[in-house]
Amino acid sequence: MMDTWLILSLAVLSLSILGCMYRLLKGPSISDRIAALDTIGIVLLAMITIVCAWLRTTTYMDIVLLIGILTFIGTIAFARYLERGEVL
Amino acid sequence: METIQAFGEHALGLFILIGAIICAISTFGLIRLPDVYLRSHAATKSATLGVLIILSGSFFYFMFYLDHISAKILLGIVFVFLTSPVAGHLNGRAAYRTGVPLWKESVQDELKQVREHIREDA
Amino acid sequence: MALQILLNFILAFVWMFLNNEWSVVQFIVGFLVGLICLMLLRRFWTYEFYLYRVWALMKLFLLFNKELLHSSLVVLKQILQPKLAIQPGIFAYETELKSDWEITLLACLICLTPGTLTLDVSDDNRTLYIHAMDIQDADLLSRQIKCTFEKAIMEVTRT
Amino acid sequence: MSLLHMAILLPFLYAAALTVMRKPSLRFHTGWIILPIPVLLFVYFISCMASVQAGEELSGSIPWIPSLNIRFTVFLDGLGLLFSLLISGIGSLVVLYSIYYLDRKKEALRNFYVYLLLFMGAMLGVVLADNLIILYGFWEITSISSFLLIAFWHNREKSRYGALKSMLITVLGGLAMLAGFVLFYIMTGTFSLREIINNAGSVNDHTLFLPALVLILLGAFTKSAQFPFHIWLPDAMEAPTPVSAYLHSATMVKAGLYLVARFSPVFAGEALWFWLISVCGIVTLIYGSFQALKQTDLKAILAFSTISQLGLIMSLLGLGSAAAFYTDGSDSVFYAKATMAAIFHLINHAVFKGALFMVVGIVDHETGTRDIRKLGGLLSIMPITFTIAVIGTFSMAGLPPFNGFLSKEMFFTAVLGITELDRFDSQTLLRLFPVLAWVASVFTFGYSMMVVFRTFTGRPQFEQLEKKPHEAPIGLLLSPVVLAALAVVFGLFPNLLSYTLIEPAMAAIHPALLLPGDRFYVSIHMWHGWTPELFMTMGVAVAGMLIYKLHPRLSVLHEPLFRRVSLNLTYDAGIKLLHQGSLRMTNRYMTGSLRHYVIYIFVFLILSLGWGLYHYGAISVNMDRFAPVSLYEIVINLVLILSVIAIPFVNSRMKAIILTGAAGYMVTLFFVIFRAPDLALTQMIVETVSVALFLLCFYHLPKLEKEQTKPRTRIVKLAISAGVGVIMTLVALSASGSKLFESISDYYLRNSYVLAGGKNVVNVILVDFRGFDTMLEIVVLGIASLGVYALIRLNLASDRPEAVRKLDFANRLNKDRLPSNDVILRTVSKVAIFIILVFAVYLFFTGHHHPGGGFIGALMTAAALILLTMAFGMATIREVIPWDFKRLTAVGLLIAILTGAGSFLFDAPFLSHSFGYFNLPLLGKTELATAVLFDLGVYLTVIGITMTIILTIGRDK
Amino acid sequence: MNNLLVLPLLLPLCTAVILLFLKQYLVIQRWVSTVSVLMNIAIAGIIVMQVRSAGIHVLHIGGWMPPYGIVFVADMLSALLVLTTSVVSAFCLFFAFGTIGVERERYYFYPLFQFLLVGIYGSFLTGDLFNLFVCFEVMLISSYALIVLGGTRRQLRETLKYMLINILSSSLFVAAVAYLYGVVGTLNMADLSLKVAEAGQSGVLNVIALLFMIVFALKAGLFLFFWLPGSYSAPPSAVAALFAALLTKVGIYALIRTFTLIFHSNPEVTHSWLMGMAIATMILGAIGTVAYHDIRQIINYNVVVSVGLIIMGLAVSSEEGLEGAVFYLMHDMLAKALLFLLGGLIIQVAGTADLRQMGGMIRRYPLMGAMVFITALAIAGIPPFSGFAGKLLLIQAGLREGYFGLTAVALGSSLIVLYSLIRIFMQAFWGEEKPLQEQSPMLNRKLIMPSVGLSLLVIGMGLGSEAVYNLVADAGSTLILPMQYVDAVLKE
Amino acid sequence: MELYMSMSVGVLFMVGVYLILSKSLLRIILGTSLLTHGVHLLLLTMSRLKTGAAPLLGEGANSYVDPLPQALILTSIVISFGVTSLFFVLAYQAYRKLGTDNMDLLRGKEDE
Ligand code: NA
Ligand code: NA
Repeated sequence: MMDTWLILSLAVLSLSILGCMYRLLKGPSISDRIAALDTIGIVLLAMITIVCAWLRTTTYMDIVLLIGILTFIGTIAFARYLERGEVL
Repeated sequence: METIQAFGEHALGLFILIGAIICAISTFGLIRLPDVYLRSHAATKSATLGVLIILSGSFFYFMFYLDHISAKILLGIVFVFLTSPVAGHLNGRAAYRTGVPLWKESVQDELKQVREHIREDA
Repeated sequence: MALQILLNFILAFVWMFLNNEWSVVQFIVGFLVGLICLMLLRRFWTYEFYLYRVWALMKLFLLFNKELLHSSLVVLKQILQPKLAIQPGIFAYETELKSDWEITLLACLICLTPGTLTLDVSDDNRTLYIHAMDIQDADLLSRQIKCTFEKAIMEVTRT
Repeated sequence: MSLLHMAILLPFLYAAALTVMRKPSLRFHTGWIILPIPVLLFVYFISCMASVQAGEELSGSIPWIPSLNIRFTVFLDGLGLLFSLLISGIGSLVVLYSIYYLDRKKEALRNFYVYLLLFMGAMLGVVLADNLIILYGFWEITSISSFLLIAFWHNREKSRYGALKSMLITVLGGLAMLAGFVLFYIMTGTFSLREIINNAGSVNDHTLFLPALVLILLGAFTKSAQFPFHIWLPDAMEAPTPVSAYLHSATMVKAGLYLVARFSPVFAGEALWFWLISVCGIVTLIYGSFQALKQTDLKAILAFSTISQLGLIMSLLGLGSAAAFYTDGSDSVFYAKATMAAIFHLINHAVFKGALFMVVGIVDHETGTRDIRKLGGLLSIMPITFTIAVIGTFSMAGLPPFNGFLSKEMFFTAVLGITELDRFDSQTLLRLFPVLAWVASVFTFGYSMMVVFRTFTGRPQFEQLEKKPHEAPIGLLLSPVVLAALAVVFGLFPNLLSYTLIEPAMAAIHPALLLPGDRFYVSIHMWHGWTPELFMTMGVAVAGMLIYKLHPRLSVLHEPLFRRVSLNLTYDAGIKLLHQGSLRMTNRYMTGSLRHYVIYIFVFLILSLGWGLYHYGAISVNMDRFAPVSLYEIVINLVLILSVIAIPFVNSRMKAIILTGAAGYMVTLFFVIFRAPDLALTQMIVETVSVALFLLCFYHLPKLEKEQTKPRTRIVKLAISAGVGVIMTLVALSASGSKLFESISDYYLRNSYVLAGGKNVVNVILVDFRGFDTMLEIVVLGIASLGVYALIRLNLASDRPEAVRKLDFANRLNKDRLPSNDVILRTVSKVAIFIILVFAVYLFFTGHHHPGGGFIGALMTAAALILLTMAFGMATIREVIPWDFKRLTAVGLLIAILTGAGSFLFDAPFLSHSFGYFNLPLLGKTELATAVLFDLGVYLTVIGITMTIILTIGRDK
Repeated sequence: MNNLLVLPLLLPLCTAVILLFLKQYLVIQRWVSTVSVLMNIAIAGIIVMQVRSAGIHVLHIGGWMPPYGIVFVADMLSALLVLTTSVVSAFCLFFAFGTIGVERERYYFYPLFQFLLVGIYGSFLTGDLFNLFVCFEVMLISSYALIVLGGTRRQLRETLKYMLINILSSSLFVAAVAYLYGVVGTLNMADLSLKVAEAGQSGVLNVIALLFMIVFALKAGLFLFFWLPGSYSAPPSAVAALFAALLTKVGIYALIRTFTLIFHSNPEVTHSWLMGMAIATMILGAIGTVAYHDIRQIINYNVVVSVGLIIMGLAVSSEEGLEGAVFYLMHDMLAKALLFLLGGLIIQVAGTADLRQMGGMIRRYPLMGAMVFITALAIAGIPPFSGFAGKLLLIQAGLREGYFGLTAVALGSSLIVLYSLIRIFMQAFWGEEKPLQEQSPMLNRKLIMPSVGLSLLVIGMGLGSEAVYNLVADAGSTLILPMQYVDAVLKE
Repeated sequence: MELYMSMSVGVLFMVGVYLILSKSLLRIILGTSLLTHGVHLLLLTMSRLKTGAAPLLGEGANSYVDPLPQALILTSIVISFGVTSLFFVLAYQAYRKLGTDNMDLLRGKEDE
């Protein structure tokens, strides 16, 4: 019965990823895209957590953290690149 | 006991679903709101809330129903807490500095004069 | 304060050593024992017992959660309203906070609460430029922040 | 190593010594130190004469590639001796002549003599070799040395032209000949000439026999300048005259004749052989003699004369092969007389033509021209030269009492005799032979007279000459005098040659006609009575004189034979076509356009694999064992397919990159679904980094333009890509539908923990079972980082770019570039960095049992370092981590390698790992594995690489 | 177990890593590189001798038995190619000392050089199909780095194409490995041989064989050679020589290996494709050799022609043909290296690659001229130089098996090749002397010595063909009977 | 499942090839990365899909999926990562120096 909730949540989250994709592709400013990308990352992180709960395994938990880290670093990198034209 | 367990499961499931719905609504804001700063409000932070709810729900689910205290989820929560404001801040700043305009119905911009002032000094 | 924490840890290890049992349980027990000792003799220290700070931190956390929930609902409501009835804008916020940690904490909390976003920090760390979603009264907003977050932070960081 | 070997190798060794030696002094002519060689050789071969005459055969053998039946086997029989004497004898005279002909101060004498010695040795090799491959080798060397000699004065355009032409044609023939030899080898299993000859007749029915015949003849005809391959010879006259005398009249051009004579025992009796040789020879004879009439350059006349004389000898060899049609002795002997004539004329031609070339050389040398229109009246000034010329030309024209007369008579006998041949239906054709022979002789007479009388008699016109003519110095006259004398001697006493040379040579050509121990009884006489031949000769003289007299007025002689098509023009056009055509053709498909190349490749792929699938009925989709599908998998599939298909349609760079990234993340999802956590982790990081790199590297590129393509191009693109997609799908389906064997992977699942001590099987495969792959994989990464570093840092100054595009993205968007206060980022990073680092170390250590491992751990570590750099700047990272990351890479690689090589110490195979469980203080029972050490190497390497790449790119501003 | 087999790879690998620590010390870098290549010649020599005396050698890396672990296998073919590679690489290295320039040296030329060798040796020695892919990648990525090292415009442009084509072919390679694994479930080449033979090489296996053919043909420059002429004219000549001598040969080796060991049961299919491609390669290559006045293009197309010639031996697939292929392969490695070194010298001396602007160099550079001439003869297969025995074997095989057209093309192409190279000699060395860039009367000895050494080898290999042939015959007999290889690897 | 996976592989190859046939360097590079994805999915498809748990023995499952293709894919991912990074940087430098990203303009006849 938990599975029903989880799959329902997954479906809702997929919808929100679609929404983010719209903003990602639409823009218009680069900051918009970065924000969208950031959101995608975080939602993805949530999705994988739910998948873990659904599969009843912690095997993919590393990915959760990984996505968190990558999203963070990615967003910072893009923002800095946008602001200064360089990352480092 | 079993009823409690079943109830708890439903409660956690609902909790997680609420998180997901919050995420969905923020994404809707991401589509709907008129300028990048406003979208930033909606998206990044509301989504953060939703995700945090989902993560904690999962954490408790693992803890109570799968007998596993997932330190990784906790760490994930901490990390999201820690980093998402920074990301939002930097992105907003970058947007502002690269000249992304505010929504035409914005009422005030106190940063504008300051920056122009600094520019003149420089 | 750091010294107190360190001492607490050392006491936990001493406890384990005395019990000759190296396990998590013993560590926790030892830590609690040390904590109690420290608390009992808290007047012995020149500055206050570190649990107060921990308590303040908890308070800050709860406050933040409250604000987070509250303003999230506000923003979600705005989003779902058929017509946008908001007046966004950027206002400058003078803070009394000094250290990097304090400023960062404040800025992050502001960022995390929906409806406000720290856009920039002045070079002297004294002014935060905040984008707000609905800026009916900038002073009111400033005062709100000052009373809630800034105060709570000060309770954590200052005596 | 026999003396014969020595004889062949001597010139080569001498040439090598000459090359290595210091430059010979200018005080005496280099020729003097060369001269002893041919003389010595001549003496040696003369000394062999007696034993050869007695029917003995000198031979010797050195193994070269015995496993391939290639032995440096040489033998000396009558035919070989005849040629060896020609080579060494004429060689001696030519060297002597060249000493006076070539100026020791102006010419590159050393080169000249080296080439000449090379030729001499090679030519001896050709005529003495028993092994066909050795023969072929020397054959090619003669072509090459001829090439070098023709172009001796390589400043002249015409020399180079002639050299190249001669080489192309003769090497072409050589290659054909080689193919013929190989065919023989395939038929007989031997390369030995003598074995082939001894077993002659055994392979005549083989299907390869006639092809071999034609191929070998092709070699002979090109070398001996037979029509239509003769065109190189006139141009070869650009060589210094001694070379023309030696190579292009006396010896090298006769190699073809040698080959035909040599193979006569094998091929004689084949109608094709008879016809090809006889007809080709007679055509060459008449064509050459006619062309000679039309020339004005003395050397050109002699060149065409040589062509025609070679044709004469060739046709005689062909006629002589008719002997093999008969088993009856007398008939055979009757036709074999043609062979005798051929041999005799071969000697005679060498003698008088050698003399004539030398005469022309003298005239050229003394007057500075060879044009008969400018010459005349030299008789009074150069009486000795004139005498030699008279002897030579009269001999060539076939006048008594010179040697040419005798062989010409014998030629007439042969052509008359062949009309009696009743083997073929084509009697008419055979009757043409005497007619053609007579006409050609008339022409020969005509040009012979021209050579001598146009030059030496008539009105002197010295004022047209470049220098004032004198009689040649005695040294220059020595050689032609000897040759002229021989022409007379052989004319008067032909039987000097009969027993010594001609009989043994004939024995070599017609071994079947002789009983063991028997010999041909050759006797040549001046007077045979009033025979038809004599009348023919008289007719030749009359008609020839007429032609000579009428020559200036015969306009036909001054017109090109064929105005439109001539063989030379064909050759030139051929070469031109070769260049232009190949340029046009190559440029047509080698466009330099990557797209075209890719199109070729994929079209080929579609065609070949499509053909394969169709031809083998390989499309057998067996779905029984396919895994079940669930809805969400289909959804992911759809999302993947949709995002991929959308990519070509978007026209913004950003969108294209993002869609590609989306596809990458979908692949990550597949990895999750299909139970591949390690893959998911890795793909996730790699995809992110790739997307980031993409954006970094491509942001400054111009706006993605909509591809302006014609509909046709688009259809082609679409067809090709769809083809590839369909093919890959079909093969995938048939491959997964036709699993023939169980995979080996059960072994890993069973043994990963037991034998390698790890529970994450993928990781164990990576660091242990297939650790070698991983070692090389990090090497690949290491090289990539070096490449990136060098690519960005090293820009050779010689190549200043004109179109450097600045990365002025920041300037474009943010004109003010005001300083920013990064306090928030910095403060948070202080915490985040350590979280990431700890996570990285965790991933590294847990990798052997859980998802993770050195590679992922390292990328996480690098992520932490990047965050550090972004938050605190380059200076900080240089301060915090003061080492060079390229060195870190090296250290990591070294650790990995040394871990592998450590097994050498235990005498175990490279990269053997061991593990064990140890009780450690604090940690308790702990597993220690060398695999972890190896993984540490991976970890360090990957950190080093990632940081090198990122810092290099980051600093490139 | 015979750890010796991994040394040819390990030594350059260690050398490269050590060189990374010596970035600033160019002199030491040179010495270390020299010692390394010389040692590798010795190691390769020992391997050849061991294989000669004791047959095929196998090393189970990590101690894992095949088909589960990766094996290194040295049969005579591998051993000979390793030996030839080590020799050629030494000469190219010595040439690089004088020509490559301090800048490139400082930016990791020597480590990259050694890394390239790692990939090449690995490709020759590995007995595992996927490991072959990995070794290829090591080789390729080093080649990318080497080809672009210096970053001139031409280099950048051509490297783009070179890299892209190779990325394509690498993708196809992995796809082919995937298909094969999907069908037979193993990666060890000996095991593959056994299983493919057991399955009768039918149906989809033939298609997979064709895919492998395409992949390796791309690497070898067999018919799909379009990338080659451009890429090889971009880098400095020491690198181009290395590429011409070694890189395509690895592709050829892979073709020979896969089609004699794995896909040999159905020769009328695969081998007729190979034959068609060989013919096309020889014809197109020969046409290319005479199309241009640019020395680089001429010698590049020469590389193409020889690929066709070697594959002819594989296509004929008789023992004689394979022997010819191996023999000619070894010769071609030496001769192409020599040709490219000489080409480089000419271009350096003349300051241009355009033949029309050269002339009369024989006066100042007679030795160079002589070497160019000898190289031309050797490449055209004129005895007694190194190319002859191989060509003879190829022709014999072609004629014996009745492939007359193929043989005719081979012979014709060697004539054109001779013509194209003699043209270089004639136009650059003969004729009126034209202004040269280098005015020194004698070239620096450092520059000319490697070419001299290689020339002597080309002559020596020709004269000593018997000794070489004995080794080659060993290789041929193993290739024609793949069970020897399979037994050596799988039965321990 | 193999059917759908094969189709996905086919689509990845198709679009990858289509992009590689473009003029723009960016599209070409995107094409190669699609090709790489296709190849990796292909390798994955060639293992027995979903026949067991992830190959982590600690999980104690009854059966596991084929670990070997995973290891191969991992190696291939890492290698393509290295190659791709070099390629990016090359493209970047090439654009800076050659001034175009249109491969049709980089035929190489212009400076010969
Ligand atoms: Na020229
Ligand atoms: Na010239």
